Amino acid sequence: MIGGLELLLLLPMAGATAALTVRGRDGVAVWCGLAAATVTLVVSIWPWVALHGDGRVFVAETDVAWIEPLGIRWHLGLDDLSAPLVVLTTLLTWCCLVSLLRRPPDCGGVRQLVALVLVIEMGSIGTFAALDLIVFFVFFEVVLIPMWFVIALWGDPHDVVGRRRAATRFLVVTVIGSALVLVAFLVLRADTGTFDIVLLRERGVATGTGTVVATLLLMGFGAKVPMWPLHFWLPDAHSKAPTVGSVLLAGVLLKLGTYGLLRFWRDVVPDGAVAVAPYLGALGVVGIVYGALACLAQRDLKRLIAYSSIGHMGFVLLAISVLTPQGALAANYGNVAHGVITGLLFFVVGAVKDRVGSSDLDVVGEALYARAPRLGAIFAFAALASLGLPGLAGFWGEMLALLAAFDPNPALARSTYLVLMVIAAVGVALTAVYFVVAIRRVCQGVADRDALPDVATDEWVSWTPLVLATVALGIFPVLMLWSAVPAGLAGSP
Amino acid sequence: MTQSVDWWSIAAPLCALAGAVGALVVDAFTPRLSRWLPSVVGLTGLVASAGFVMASYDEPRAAFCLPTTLGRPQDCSWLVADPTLIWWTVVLAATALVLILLTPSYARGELPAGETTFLLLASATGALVVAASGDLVTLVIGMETVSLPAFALVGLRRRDRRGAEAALKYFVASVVATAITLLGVSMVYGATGSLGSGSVATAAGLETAVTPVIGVGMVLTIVGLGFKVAAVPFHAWVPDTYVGAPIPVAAYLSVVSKAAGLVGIVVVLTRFFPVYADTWTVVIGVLAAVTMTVGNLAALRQLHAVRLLAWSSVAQAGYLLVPIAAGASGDGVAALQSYLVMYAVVNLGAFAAVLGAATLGAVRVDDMTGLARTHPWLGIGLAFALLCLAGLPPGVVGLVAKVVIFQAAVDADQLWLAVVLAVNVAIGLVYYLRFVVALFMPVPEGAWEAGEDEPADEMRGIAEGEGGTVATARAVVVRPSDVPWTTEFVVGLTLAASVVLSVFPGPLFFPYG
Amino acid sequence: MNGVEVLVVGLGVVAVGSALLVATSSHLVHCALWLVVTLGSLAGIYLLLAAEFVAWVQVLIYLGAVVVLLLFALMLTRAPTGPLDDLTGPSRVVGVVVGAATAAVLVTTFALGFGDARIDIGPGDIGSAGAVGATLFGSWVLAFEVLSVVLLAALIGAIVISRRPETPVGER
Amino acid sequence: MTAFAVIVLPIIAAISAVGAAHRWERAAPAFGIGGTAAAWAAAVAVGVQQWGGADPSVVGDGYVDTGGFPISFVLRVDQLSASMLVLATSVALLVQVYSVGYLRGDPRYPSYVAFVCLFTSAMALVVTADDLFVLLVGWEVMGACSYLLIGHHWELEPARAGAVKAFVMTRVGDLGLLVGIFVLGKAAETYRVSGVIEAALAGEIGTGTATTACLLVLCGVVGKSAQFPLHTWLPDAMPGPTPISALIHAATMVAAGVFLVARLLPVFVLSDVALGVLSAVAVVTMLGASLFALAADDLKRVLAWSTVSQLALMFGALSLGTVDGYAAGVLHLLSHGVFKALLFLAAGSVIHAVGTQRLSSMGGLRRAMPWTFATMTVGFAALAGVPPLVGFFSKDAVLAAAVDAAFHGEAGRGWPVLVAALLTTVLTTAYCVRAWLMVFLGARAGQVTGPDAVVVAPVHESPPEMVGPLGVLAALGVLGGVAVLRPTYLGLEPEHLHVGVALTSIVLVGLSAFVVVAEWSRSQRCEPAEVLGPFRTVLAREASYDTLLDHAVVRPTWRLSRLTAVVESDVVEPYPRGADTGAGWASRLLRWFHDGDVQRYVTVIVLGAVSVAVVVGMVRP
Amino acid sequence: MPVLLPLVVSSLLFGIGVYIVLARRHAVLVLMGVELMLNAVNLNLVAFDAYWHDVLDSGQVLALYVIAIAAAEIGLGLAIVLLVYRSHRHIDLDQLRELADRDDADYPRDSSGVAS
Repeated sequence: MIGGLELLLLLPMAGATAALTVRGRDGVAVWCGLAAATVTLVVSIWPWVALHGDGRVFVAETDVAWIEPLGIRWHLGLDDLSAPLVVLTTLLTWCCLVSLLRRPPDCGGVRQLVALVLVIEMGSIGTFAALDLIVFFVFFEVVLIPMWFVIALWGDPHDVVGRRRAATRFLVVTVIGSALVLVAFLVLRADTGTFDIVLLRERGVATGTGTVVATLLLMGFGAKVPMWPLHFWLPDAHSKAPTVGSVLLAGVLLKLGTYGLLRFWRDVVPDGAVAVAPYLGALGVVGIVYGALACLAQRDLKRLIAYSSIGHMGFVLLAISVLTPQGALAANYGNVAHGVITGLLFFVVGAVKDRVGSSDLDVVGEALYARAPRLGAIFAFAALASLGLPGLAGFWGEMLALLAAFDPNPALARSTYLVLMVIAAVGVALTAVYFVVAIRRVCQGVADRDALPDVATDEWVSWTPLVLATVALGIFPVLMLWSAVPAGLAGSP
Repeated sequence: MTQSVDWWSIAAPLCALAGAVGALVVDAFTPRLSRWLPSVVGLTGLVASAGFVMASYDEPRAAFCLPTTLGRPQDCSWLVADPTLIWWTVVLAATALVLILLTPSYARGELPAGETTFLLLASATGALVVAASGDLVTLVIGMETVSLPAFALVGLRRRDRRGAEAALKYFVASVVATAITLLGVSMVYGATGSLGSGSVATAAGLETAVTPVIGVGMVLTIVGLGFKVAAVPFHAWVPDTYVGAPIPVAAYLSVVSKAAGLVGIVVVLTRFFPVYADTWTVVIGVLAAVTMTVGNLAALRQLHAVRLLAWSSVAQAGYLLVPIAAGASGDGVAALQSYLVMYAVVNLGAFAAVLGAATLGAVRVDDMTGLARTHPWLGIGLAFALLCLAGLPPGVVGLVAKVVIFQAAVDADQLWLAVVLAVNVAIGLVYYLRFVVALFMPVPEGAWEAGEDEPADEMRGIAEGEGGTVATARAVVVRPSDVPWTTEFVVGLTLAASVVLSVFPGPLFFPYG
Repeated sequence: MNGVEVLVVGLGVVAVGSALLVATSSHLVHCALWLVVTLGSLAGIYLLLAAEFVAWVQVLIYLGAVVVLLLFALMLTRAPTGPLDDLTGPSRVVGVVVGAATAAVLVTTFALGFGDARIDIGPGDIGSAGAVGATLFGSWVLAFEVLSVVLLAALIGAIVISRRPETPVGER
Repeated sequence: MTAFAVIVLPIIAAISAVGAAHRWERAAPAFGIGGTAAAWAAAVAVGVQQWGGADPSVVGDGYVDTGGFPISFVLRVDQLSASMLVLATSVALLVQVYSVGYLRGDPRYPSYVAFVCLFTSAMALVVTADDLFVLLVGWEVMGACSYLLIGHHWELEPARAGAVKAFVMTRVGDLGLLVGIFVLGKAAETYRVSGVIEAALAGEIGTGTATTACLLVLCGVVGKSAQFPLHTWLPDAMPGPTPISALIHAATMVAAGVFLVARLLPVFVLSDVALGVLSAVAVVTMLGASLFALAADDLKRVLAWSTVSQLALMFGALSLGTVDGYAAGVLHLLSHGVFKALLFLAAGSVIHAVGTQRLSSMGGLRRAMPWTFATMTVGFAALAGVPPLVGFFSKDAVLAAAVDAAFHGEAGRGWPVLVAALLTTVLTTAYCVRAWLMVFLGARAGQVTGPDAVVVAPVHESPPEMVGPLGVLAALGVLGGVAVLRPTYLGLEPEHLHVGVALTSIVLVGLSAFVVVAEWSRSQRCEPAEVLGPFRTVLAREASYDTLLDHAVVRPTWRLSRLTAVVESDVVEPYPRGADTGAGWASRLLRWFHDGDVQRYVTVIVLGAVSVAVVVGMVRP
Repeated sequence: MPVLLPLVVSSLLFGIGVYIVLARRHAVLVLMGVELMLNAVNLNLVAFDAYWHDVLDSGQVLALYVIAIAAAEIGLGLAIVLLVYRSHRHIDLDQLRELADRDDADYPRDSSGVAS
């Protein structure tokens, strides 16, 4: 019964075990983890390829009994929504491990860190692949404890209390949210008698129940995404987390939220969602503007990128709330694009932080172009990509989100969404502002401080895939826009 | 009209009792073997009892029935069905583990072997009786059978003033609760004119039922049982008693005694007052919410390992009450039992690991810093148990058990309770994780060697006996002795069980049939 | 209001009064003795309620055994025979309030429930030793058996707790 | 396929230039020139093919499904785009060559070359794309390149500020364009440019929709082409390297706006409102900009404002909505490309020599830099519209179209445009002559003080690789008139010189030139603009439009962001923190309560029991 | 006779018992309070038995059992009281505070299951 997906789950676990148990220097352990991650990355690509042309099917589907008495089945499968996210996960994990190869944390414990990163990868893949509500929930929870440890033990060495608080806050908020999600799932079960997503999609859910479920999911996943105003945990978590933590948190964990929302709103409760979708859209748009404004005021690079993540997630939420195939496509594209770009941003900022000891703008100083030209160039590149420059990945996500909002599901009030679209467009402008301001503040200016070591080889190795992915997704959007009508949308117009 | 004794149906408790008496006897007559023989005899009794339990599945039995004269409905003092047998299984298994945990202290002469075993098994027998009781008389006496030996067990460490204090507190609080329960029983009797489940259930539905006496009687009857469950506000004895008692006894109180209280509540509410369901679901629901909240909040700042576990067991009691608040219908009881099984396994594991740590002289969370590095077996077992209690992966078994609890609440349309539950699960994480992370922290300098340099004369002071001062007592304990294999066995067993159940949780939910 | 009622009222007054003295007296021993009075008058009420057997058992066990146990305990704990002014703790007020509240709640409950219902004792209700014994072993035998376990456990427990510790097994 | 090459070749050049830079320092110019030259060749090939009157060549058929209407990756080259391709690549090539001299020894040469190449191919993409989204891609990539190139000297504050301003302003406009594309696509049910135009011609687009769409598109155009109200970024972009200014002003960035309007003119025609707005914008801009140019003291700024006003002139022509207007606008776009490139490169040569951009510190360079003097004179003359230079004919076309519209057509738009155009002619001549005089004639101003006095003397002619392009462009400026008069390559009717209009404009030019010279000599040959008196300072401050923007937009935004920060720290943060502390205090309270007093515990038990009993007793009486 | 008569008496006794348990410090007195409460219960049971004319004498039987239970409790309770007296030399309930939920009252390290 070991299908490809079980392989995807077992490989990271094997790597983690090897990293913990293998004898010899720590480097060996990291190599073991990296090997596992590499194989996982390679394996994770084929479902995506296999899916090209038709997003309705689930590839690599396995469906066996897991908890018989409760009717919970071990049901995994990938479709147009999940396959790209799985690749994103494996790619980012790979990059993280590469970055750990030469730069183990100062406080030691690199073996455990590698193991935790791999466990996070496993949990995320499982979440994306799960087709049973409870299995989804279990994997959704799997990533929490490792991420808590990553932040609480390997986080900001200057602020032990702060990092512990940030980690706990992240955990508590997410757990409350996930409990609400669980309640939603159980309501579904009580209404339809099954935990199986495919069956739920076939049977359909009564609109009333669907609305309740959609609302609960909105609150639950909203805490994870994070949706304004539930975002308060994110900046702390990011600013305290180590680089790999930030990358995975922004690149993968936030996607768990948007993916869940999209998956269940799109496939399970499309009708019930109609009642709450405008609120989601509104909150998303508020997040866009709010995040941009907050970014303008930030004095710390990591916090700045954290708030920018809130803004970008806002676009994804807006796209989800549109409830059309176009919206689903836009949201998914936005997910992947944000994962790649923000991952790169966090890598770069982490490199800066390693070099100058802090990510505070005053400590970082000016004229990165002069002090570390390649580092500055990559930062500028990532920033431009993140502000949605056409030709790079970020553009399609935002553009399609706006386009989707321009033409929402007929069941929704179009005027509302036009307003939302306009406000979101303003947000786009503000995004451009704060990023160019940041570039001006960090990269340009007079080099009044000593030069920094420029991008090293291992950093090139771990960043290049992200750079390439950013360009590729920008120039060949067909990489992700290959399925016009994603699975399950036959029902919704 | 003398009742005939249905030996088969009471075989299981009889075996347990036989084991108890047997242990007493062999201890009296073969003192040399009293290191292990009483335990073996007791275990034999438990195993035999379990054998009878297994044998009698799928055949509900009613025994010691009253004559159906005067048109009374059928009243039986002894009702055994499959759910009952599940309760019995939990009680017997947990008792066996506790007995194994106690054994090493026999060898060290800290506890008298025969008497301890006897009291333990007698109490367990009481729990069995409660689960099967069909009328309030049997129920009340069964509860007393659980309680009285427990008082003695708590106070068994004769030279430990804290043990005595704990015993007295437990005793006073418990007898008051018992008195209230008896008052409630008397009111139920006064309101319905009967004590049998059938008659009470029927009469409660009739016009002749004297209100509000019957309602008040019902809730007052619950008090003593809620006391055993450690439901707020009947919980206050828990931390003091657990800390003062021998750790295995604390484990016993937190699992078996709690289980007895739970089954008592289920029996009373479902067998006697089904018609009052709309009332008691609310009452129990509020109790559950308050209990889990208070327990989790109070546990937030605890430093003492046992006290932390005590408060956590209060919180868990709150979770355990949720399915009852959901109406304790078929699936409700199944959910309750499934969660109880998980809780029993995991909690016993936690207590066993803490016992092992205490053997090494570590009783507080910060004493146990790095335990997972110095003693991986204990440390990992404890960490996994705590994660299961917290209900987060890798403790998947705890997670899925929580799922069924949530499901019970949701199916009963008590979303508010589900939300409270959600918040509490989150609060609980904080202290469980604090404990877990301490276990994995680097070992501080000079840990685990505490007391190496204790002067030897204090040792002699022990041998001379007369004492009972803290100083002398601590002199023994802080001398690091290695963890008994029985403790490690229990830790390993529970760890293995919880790991296996985390991968294949199916068997956990056998109560669903 | 016939004679029986008068007697019940009288005994009730005596019982409650002496109970109050138990609650307030500053002589430990007096408390024990007032307790005797209470229990005795209760036994009287049992008689008037046609529960002969219970009444005699009450006299036997309580007045006979329990109170004696209590007195022994007082002696063993070297309780002074003189008056003690600190027998009542600081939580006196709370105690009064809660106790009164309890009693009030109970009385109201009973009043609401039974109003002016009456007990009319017929010849069939006489709880003679024979009758009660019959039901005891006829209808409630299981409880009786379990009760034996309780008593045995209490016995063993009391012994094991109050026995002076012996040297550990290992050093025999 | 060749059109595709025009786009791809510069990109390859860019990548290889950066890639090879650290090995071979001549790599950058080599790759830059080579790549651009190749692109130019390809463009010319396409041009020849199209000018020959061949059908529009369509390249590629790939498309991406967005769940709505597909986005198609199709290039479509007709005569207009072919001409634009040739213009853009030619200017780019000249700029590349010129830069070799201008930026000699600049450490950032590789990135500079790369961005210029990228710029070129982006422009090529804009003019050839047959899909509005693809067009948008090129459109915004140009914006980014201009941002990066304007910020080339990022250690200078004005460069940083100018770059940010240019990027933000244009992007704000682009959002309008984006939405406009949505509307057009929904109306025409395709994003293909050709499809949209067909739909417009077939009358499938309602007036209302057309109005909305065109106004939104105008936002983008106004931003890109620096028209009022988004006009201030272009002058502020002057701190960028001068060749870049040439590129931006002549052939790429700002031209794209005019090109887009010309392209979508069939849609604009459907909506009088849109055309009206367009003409209004044009009128305001052309007058205001030329007035500002009159007062500016910065040579490049003068040229920048002139660009703005000339673009406005083109928009005015286009806004007439007639075929003549269309022809005039496009022709003026092309000729303006030629002479504005010439002017900027020449100005660059001057600045390169003098080391400052301030007119007041120039003067008397006539002899020192004869070639520059000669070529730049041609440029100014062309700009002023002196016959027989290229500018004269194209402006003549514009005026003629305006006259035609004013008298025989859309008087409502024709008259304002005509009047404004005539005034602009006067003003243009005025500032051209002024600048020309102040730069080349008169006495060399004394020792310049001030930060930008890098070199003062001695002044010498620029190297050949800079002068060469000047010569080429000057030649084009002189001979280009033929191309303007015979626009068959655009598929247009041959122009005939409109005598009346031509005479009028010549007279106007002459008059205003005379006045300026007179004033100049009256003001001791230093500053003819003094005649404006107090009005001059107003113009020099450019009507305080930036201050207005600052107060109306920029500062409020910053205030908002600070407010957000306050909200974050004082409104949002307290909730989780309060939860923390609240739980902590609850915990303390509970622990205080459990003080070991068993009687207190019992009290709780009894109280709990009694209260529950009371509640239940009341619930179930 | 009215049922309320014995019931009121029992209620008062129960209340007084509660008071004793809550307010009196001496452990033996507290035990007496418990006894009062149990006797109040018994009075209820007997009264109801008579009220219902219970042929099964459930009330009286349970009353007997309660008496037995009370005796057992007293026996064990007194043993515990003596235990406390031996270790503390007093049996004042409100003096037994070693197990209070405090950190400053730092636990002696013997509160583990292995002290002897």
